Amino acid sequence: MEWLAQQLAPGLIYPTAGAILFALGLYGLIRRHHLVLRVLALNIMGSGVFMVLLGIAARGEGPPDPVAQALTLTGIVVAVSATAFALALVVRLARITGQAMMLPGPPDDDAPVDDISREEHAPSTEYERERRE
Amino acid sequence: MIANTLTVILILAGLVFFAAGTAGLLRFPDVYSRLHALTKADNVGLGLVILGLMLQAGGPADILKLFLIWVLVLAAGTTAAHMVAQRTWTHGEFESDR
Amino acid sequence: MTVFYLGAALFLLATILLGLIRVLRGPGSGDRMLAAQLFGTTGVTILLLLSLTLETPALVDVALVFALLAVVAAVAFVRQHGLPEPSGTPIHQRHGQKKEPDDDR
Amino acid sequence: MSDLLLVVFDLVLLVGLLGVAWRCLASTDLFRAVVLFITFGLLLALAWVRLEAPDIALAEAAIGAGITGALLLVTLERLRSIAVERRRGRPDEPPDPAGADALLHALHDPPPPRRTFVPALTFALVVGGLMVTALWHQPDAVGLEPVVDEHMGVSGVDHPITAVLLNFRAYDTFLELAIVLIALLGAWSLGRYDRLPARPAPGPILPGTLRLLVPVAIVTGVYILWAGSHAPGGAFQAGAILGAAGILLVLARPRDLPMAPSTPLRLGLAAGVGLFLAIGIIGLFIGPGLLGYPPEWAYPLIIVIEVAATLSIALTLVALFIAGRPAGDDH
Repeated sequence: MEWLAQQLAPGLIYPTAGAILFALGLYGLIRRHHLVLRVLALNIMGSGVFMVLLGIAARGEGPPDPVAQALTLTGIVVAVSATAFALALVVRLARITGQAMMLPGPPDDDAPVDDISREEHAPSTEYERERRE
Repeated sequence: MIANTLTVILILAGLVFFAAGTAGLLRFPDVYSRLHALTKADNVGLGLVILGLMLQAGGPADILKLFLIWVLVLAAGTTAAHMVAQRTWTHGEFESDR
Repeated sequence: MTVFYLGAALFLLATILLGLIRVLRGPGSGDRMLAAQLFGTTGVTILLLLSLTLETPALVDVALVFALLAVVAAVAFVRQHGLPEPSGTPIHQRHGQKKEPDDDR
Repeated sequence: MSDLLLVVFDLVLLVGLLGVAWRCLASTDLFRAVVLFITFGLLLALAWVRLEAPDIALAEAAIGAGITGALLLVTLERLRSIAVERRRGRPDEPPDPAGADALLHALHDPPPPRRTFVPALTFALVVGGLMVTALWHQPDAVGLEPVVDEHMGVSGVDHPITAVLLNFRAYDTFLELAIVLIALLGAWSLGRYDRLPARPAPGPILPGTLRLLVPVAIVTGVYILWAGSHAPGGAFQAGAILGAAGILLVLARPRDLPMAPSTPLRLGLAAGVGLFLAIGIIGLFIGPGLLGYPPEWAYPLIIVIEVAATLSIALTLVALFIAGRPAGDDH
């Protein structure tokens, strides 16, 4: 029992779980198409990284490493502002193209940007109106 | 000693309310009755636990902080229940599963 | 006493995980939001119990912040359908129609 | 006994976290995914508590409970309203042919195609496996804790994390404030869209709660800021709490508030970065270097920077939530 409790110390199982969270987020990021879900997947990956950092900082005796904790704090604030920016981009994309999706296949790289939005997505009345102005 | 016993009793009573709240959330048939289970049981549960913890608190400042937490959760619970009920009442129930 | 607090916290954590069934199953978005609200309260209680177990008084502050901001998600939830109310009907009139006309979905 | 229970607590918590993350990413209904993500944030705060990081738990509480949840829910609302608008069409134009489809996709994501299953799984397994092996073979190290501990005397504050954030590694914090500002500029550059319309409060309860919560939130924010010099707390957490209070006001206001005047708003948004940089440059001439302070001045300077950073972070978070340039400033 003692041995088991030692093996399952927070310094070991939390970083492992963090790595699994990262892999899970990566998997979701690759497979899901809706952009809001992708933002969620990125956030989950970030949480996995934070968990690895903090778990390693909490290893050993004594108080945890304050530098790792400060870095994580910085990371959390950056993550939330990046999330907000990403969501603003998603909403803007939905306004222009009518969909908040990444398309399954890569668009033709040589095509100009306008053509991509016209061919692959729904025809976008709003986009047109904006360009006319 | 008496304080400890009282704390244990109060917290256990609080846990019963939490269990009841969760059971209500899972077992009740529609959103209005779930609302009922949750807002009653949950806030009394937290109230009892906080009452128990107050007996262990270090000083008046800690007791006040615990009390403030309870008041805030009560306000949040009331508001959230009202909002959810209002929204379900006006917009119908099953729009999440379209 | 520590063991008791910890056991209580563990029990509450188990109720959160059980309550997740309601989030997964729905059926309505109101049910899911209610479950999230319950988790918030339970989380506050777990934090308070852990603050005694781990002897970290700062956790009471964390619980305070959770209690303070628990309402934000619910208010954001009711703002869904932030579109103007369809046809400006008074709020309670439309009860009884089981399904909304598909207008504002 | 207590140790064993803690291990059980850890295991249950981690299983819950992984399960919630998995179900969240597997949802076809976006609303369900968002609610699961809010729950994920709550469990994450408990995990930070178990890792002896109350500062992070505090930040996660403010951001996870107050900001991310509201942000995601409002994004869903915006997507839905875009889809509805498209389907209704404009009176002077034929309705969008892809309209009905767009509405279906606005808040639903169909299950992914099967052909991506194997490559995605392999990739994730390889990356995760590499990380886990690397972590298991990493030697235990004391880290930088002794170094920080040794220099606490010259830092000007009593809380090691605040000392690291605002003194020892001040450039991290400075650049972080800059990144937050840049994210806001990015959001503003997308145009003036999606202002949330004000709505009359549905009943008397919400205004009453607001009257209670907003003052308490301001007091709590100031308290957390003050606590940062000697206990968990500080500028980020306080900024996040005040920002969440601002978001609450934006969400629940019954009528349109007057727009914030442009110049003070911009000054407030840039105050954190600007003041930090100014003090840092002064430190270059009279102090130990760029972004360094003379030890006897460290405490007041840190307080000044923290107050400015709190203000900037709170304002920026609210502005990011609104996600549009203030009206009338480009005419």
